[in-house]
Amino acid sequence: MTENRDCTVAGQRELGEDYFLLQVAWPELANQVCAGQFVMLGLPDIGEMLIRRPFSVARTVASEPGRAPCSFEILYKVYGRATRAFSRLRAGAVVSVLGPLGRGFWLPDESEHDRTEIVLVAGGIGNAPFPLLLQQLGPRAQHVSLFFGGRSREDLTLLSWFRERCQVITTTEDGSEGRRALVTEPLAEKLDDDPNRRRVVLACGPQPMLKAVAEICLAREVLCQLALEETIACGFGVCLGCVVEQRHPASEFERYVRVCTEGPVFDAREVIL
Amino acid sequence: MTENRDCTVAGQRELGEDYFLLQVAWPELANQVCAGQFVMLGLPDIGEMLIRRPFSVARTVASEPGRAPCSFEILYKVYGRATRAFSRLRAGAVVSVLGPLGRGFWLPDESEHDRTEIVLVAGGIGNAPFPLLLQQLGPRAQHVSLFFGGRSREDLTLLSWFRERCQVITTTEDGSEGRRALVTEPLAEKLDDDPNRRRVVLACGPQPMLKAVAEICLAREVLCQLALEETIACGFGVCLGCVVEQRHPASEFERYVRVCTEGPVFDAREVIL
Amino acid sequence: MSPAVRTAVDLGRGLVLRNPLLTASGTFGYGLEFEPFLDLARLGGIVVKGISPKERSGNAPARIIETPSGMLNAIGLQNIGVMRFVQEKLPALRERDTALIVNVFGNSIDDYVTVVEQLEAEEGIAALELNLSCPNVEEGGLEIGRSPRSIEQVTHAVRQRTRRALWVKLTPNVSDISETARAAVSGGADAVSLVNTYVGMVIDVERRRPVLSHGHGGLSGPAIRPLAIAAVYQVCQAVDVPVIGIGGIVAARDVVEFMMAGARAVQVGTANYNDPAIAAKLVDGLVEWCAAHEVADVNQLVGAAQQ
Amino acid sequence: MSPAVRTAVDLGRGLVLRNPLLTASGTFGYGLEFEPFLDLARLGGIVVKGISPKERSGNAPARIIETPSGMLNAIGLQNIGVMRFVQEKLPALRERDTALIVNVFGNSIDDYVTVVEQLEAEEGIAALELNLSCPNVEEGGLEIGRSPRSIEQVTHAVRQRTRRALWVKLTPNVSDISETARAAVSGGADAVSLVNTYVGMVIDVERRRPVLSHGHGGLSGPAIRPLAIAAVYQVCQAVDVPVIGIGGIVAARDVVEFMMAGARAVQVGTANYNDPAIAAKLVDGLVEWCAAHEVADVNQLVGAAQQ
Ligand SMILES: Cc1cc2nc3c(=O)[nH]c(=O)nc-3n(C[C@H](O)[C@H](O)[C@H](O)COP(=O)(O)OP(=O)(O)OC[C@H]3O[C@@H](n4cnc5c(N)ncnc54)[C@H](O)[C@@H]3O)c2cc1C
Ligand SMILES: Cc1cc2nc3c(=O)[nH]c(=O)nc-3n(C[C@H](O)[C@H](O)[C@H](O)COP(=O)(O)OP(=O)(O)OC[C@H]3O[C@@H](n4cnc5c(N)ncnc54)[C@H](O)[C@@H]3O)c2cc1C
Ligand SMILES: Cc1cc2nc3c(=O)[nH]c(=O)nc-3n(C[C@H](O)[C@H](O)[C@H](O)COP(=O)(O)O)c2cc1C
Ligand SMILES: Cc1cc2nc3c(=O)[nH]c(=O)nc-3n(C[C@H](O)[C@H](O)[C@H](O)COP(=O)(O)O)c2cc1C
Ligand code: FES
Ligand code: FES
Repeated sequence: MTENRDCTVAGQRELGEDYFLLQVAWPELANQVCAGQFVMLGLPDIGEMLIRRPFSVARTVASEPGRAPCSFEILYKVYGRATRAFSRLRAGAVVSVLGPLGRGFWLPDESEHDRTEIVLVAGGIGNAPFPLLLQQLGPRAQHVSLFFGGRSREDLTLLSWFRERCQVITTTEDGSEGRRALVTEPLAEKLDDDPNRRRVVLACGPQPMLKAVAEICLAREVLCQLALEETIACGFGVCLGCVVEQRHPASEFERYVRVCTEGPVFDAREVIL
Repeated sequence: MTENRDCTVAGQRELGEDYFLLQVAWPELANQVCAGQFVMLGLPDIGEMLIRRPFSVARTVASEPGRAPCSFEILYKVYGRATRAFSRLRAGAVVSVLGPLGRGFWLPDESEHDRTEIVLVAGGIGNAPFPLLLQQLGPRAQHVSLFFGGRSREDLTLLSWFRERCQVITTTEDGSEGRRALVTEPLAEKLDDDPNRRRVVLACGPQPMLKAVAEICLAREVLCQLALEETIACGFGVCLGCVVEQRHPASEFERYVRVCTEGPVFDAREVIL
Repeated sequence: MSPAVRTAVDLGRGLVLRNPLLTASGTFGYGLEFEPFLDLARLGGIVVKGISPKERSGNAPARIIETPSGMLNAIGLQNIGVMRFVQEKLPALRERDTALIVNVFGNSIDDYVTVVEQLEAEEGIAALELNLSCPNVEEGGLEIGRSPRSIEQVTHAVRQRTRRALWVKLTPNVSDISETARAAVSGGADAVSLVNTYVGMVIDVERRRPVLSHGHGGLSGPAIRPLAIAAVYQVCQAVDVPVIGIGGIVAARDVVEFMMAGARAVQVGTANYNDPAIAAKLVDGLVEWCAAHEVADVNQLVGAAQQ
Repeated sequence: MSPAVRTAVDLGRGLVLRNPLLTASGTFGYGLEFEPFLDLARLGGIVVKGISPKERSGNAPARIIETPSGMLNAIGLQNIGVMRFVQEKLPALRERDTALIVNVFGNSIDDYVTVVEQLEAEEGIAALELNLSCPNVEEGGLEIGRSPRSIEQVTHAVRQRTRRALWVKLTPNVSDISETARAAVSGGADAVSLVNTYVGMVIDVERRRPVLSHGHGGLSGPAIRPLAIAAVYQVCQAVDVPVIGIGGIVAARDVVEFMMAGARAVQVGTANYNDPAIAAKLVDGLVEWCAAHEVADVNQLVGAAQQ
């Protein structure tokens, strides 16, 4: 159940320049959140931040291995005012959190899993929702491939964590890590490699990347889910500020769907990017 | 010379609930500022604080005894948004500072000093400009009396520091320290005690206290200087926002004087409170 | 919380609210979405999203952008239309123990009349609020709300067709809001609510075009509060009907400020996004403020700062 | 900093500024007070505090109060009057290597004409800016600036008496700022500057009265920037003369935003208090922005976001 709470910051870690991992204590949320869902994060004083900011839940953390998780993490990049303010938070600080929100990735169920390969595509900070996905897949994660691209090596945060859990193919624009290419290049090759394999591609990253991934998948009739971004003000469906256009609306009235409620994850066939 | 600078915070100390002592590195300012002068303090990002805030320079600090000072301190109470933000600053943080500003207290010169007793009156955080005054008086400080009043003991910050340097008479409204009275009570008694003694009273504190001090002094023809407060936007005389009314303006046009430039310290005879 | 503080306020035509806290149209959905976060019965009332004769899909994205202490929106009055509102929302809403105010808008007098006529037979609506002021839709509320004559006409036309309390919501994008307020009153308004959003624009300097697909939008939030306070203060000197204050309320202190400026009730808007329970918290905060200041009845605040 | 970026802008009637950065009237004193902090020759020009026929002592305190991302003021147009300005300030100012713009205000057409006539014989003034819009003084700029007819009359009267570049500064507190802009142009303005402050009020809830002694005041600062951008965008579509954008500029990005909205030059106001050197820093910031975006001439930014 979605709730609005003031939560304690359990800790914060800097992952190289401009990337941070913020840990927030909220056991109930950590236990029910699904990969691709998000929270609205704000400061408790509304005077300091009128509009909260949306962040994917990146990972959940238990106090001891084997225990149920007691907190969740947010993996973020510093862009502007809000993320700069968040980057200054230390353990013990209080944040206001609304969540879990939205509809996450939907996965082939276990029976189908052997027949369906899960392919993840992340551009830069678009890797944020995937640690939780791998956690939720458990041992099945090792069959997952992650195509992970960035401008440069510094953008590939949590890389060794991913490498311990799934197959990782990296690309960078400056060649400082993996192939010097856009992430869509090896992705297309992979899909062409064994075109008859049943696959689902889950992608998160900047808009131009998502557009390219969608085209690659649609052209090959590969199932593809996109985690979209739009400006989010409320996060729970009431302001109608966060819409994207549907490809095949049932009526003119249903032309737009809300990223925060019907998404943020959409089937690539459903939306116009 | 007044300058505008981004300065490093050398440290910050909490003095009981809601009172802080912030140390800012700026050697040149520390060497030339006079007691009663102030600085405008802000955050370097104008988006976080549009209007800076005025604070008296409370004290200067040298790296070693006997050396010239290399930084100055601000003694402040947390009231609202700005002071709350300042209270979170730690050593190494950067603040934007404009100063030194305004006209401070004017003191009898050394030759006259034996004949003129200096009496300080502070209400709560109104003690802020007086440590610097005592520093500047050096050994002469021991002849100074400080009447120091507050609601309660917690409001009498730096009390032991003052006690080491001058005569301190305390009052509190709740009786938790010194006499249970308003600070003006022992002040009036003192002035009546030896009415022919040549004295100058320097007062800083809330408006009602200043008004009462002014009345007490004017009635007894004792010289009195008041450190006034008004909302300050620029601090260097250009916005004309900080005026108080003059008692005897030379012309209708000169009806108002600027606290930031002609003050903040005024002769009690000059202004209408 | 002191139970001794009386909070009921009279908004005219027999409508007495439990307390002065309302939620602003377009910022509180159809109300039901907020039930996970607060008890609607705690509020003085709720104003639902603006209803038009037909459903509307609204503007293309982007529709919102943050600004310094504010938010700019051009939703384009997306709504489900009066028929679906009556069928899908009203049955549940009228069960709730709170005053329901329906915000109505249109592009013409006929539009307003159509919606109001369809609502007239329905139970459970405490008041109608006419949005004559939305700066977002071309040929929409904009023109009507800026012309005193049009305001009077629309208000009068609706007045003929409803026995309900009728509020007119004023746009602040005018030279003299006292004049438009007087026009609403002479058209038959029982109360005026102000302000709606201010026309604003943000440009994306990288893409060299306005951020919002619509170009301009409406500014709300604390940035506009001083402007809204001035408008309420002024209108209270111009008309005798109750004034409902809106604009940038985020704290109990702001509610008190609007009431001292002359508002009999207030609406909280953009802040609902930041904290979906804020409207109920503001009720508590207002009562606490009154108790701490020995104000026995919130009505004593109304106009206290008027000379 | 790239010396390759051309920054000169033409504001009409032969007045070419070194760059588009001006300082706004009332926020930059008489200019000289800022010399400890910046080199005036770095700026496109300075607009000095509004000058009236006689000296004025202004309003009683309190005169200013901070608001969310903004500032409310009611200084009451305190100034030394045209005679002392000419005697005490002008001799030093005209030595400075920057365009000097004198802001003029009055309560009547006669007032404007009086000031302008006294200035006409003086050397070293690049342009006059008429403040028809100050919301602070009763019977003052307020009425003139809200009426297109009065705007045209005052502008015309002044136009007859000066060979100098003539700017009219518009108030945003109107229903249609395009209309008032057109009135200024048809009265003979060479450029329009907008916006002046928005009418606002803050109430001290403890003392139960407005904070400012004057009651209402004028809102400035980043809070109003989206409103000012919308006004500039709209006026640029209505008139052909250069538009000077004002309102909430604190960063180079904001300068670019105003220029893309259509402004040929900008004025920075409230931000001067926070950083007395900001106007010069914005010149550098603008040039850097252009260099980084391969804009060879700042004039290429002008109106870039207009459809
Ligand atoms: C569903 C969703 C999940 C997200 N998950 C993550 C994540 O896990 N990690 C991460 O680093 N980022 C994530 N983002 C993006 C993140 O919300 C923005 O980076 C953040 O809001 C920037 O705020 P700012 O104040 O620092 O930047 P600003 O200075 O406000 O703006 C920088 C850019 O951030 C974007 N932005 C600003 N406000 C919002 C808003 N209210 N809603 C959406 N975008 C906004 C805009 O594109 C803007 O141009 C997610 C966005 C969405 C919609
Ligand atoms: C010359 C001068 C010297 C001062 N020296 C000290 C000092 O040494 N230590 C100290 O604790 N305080 C000092 N003050 C008061 C201090 O400036 C205020 O406490 C501070 O500005 C409060 O800011 P805030 O954002 O925390 O509070 P806010 O929430 O902004 O307001 C709380 C109260 O602070 C006052 N205030 C707010 N903004 C300003 C402003 N721009 N200028 C003046 N007052 C303002 C108002 O009375 C307001 O009601 C001094 C004031 C002046 C004028
Ligand atoms: C996203 C959004 C949508 C709105 N939709 C409507 C609407 O449909 N009808 C209406 O009368 N006002 C609408 N408004 C205006 C608000 O009701 C309110 O007048 C305005 O936001 C100022 O209040 P605030 O500052 O508390 O938000 C909307 C405001 C926002 C932010
Ligand atoms: C304290 C103060 C005094 C002002 N005085 C004048 C004035 O004398 N004449 C005038 O035309 N505008 C005056 N203004 C308005 C500014 O020139 C400017 O139009 C307004 O502040 C908006 O710009 P900003 O948001 O950058 O401050 C004044 C503004 C302030 C804040
Ligand atoms: S962000 Fe408000 S509806 Fe999606
Ligand atoms: S604060 Fe600006 S003149 Fe004094």
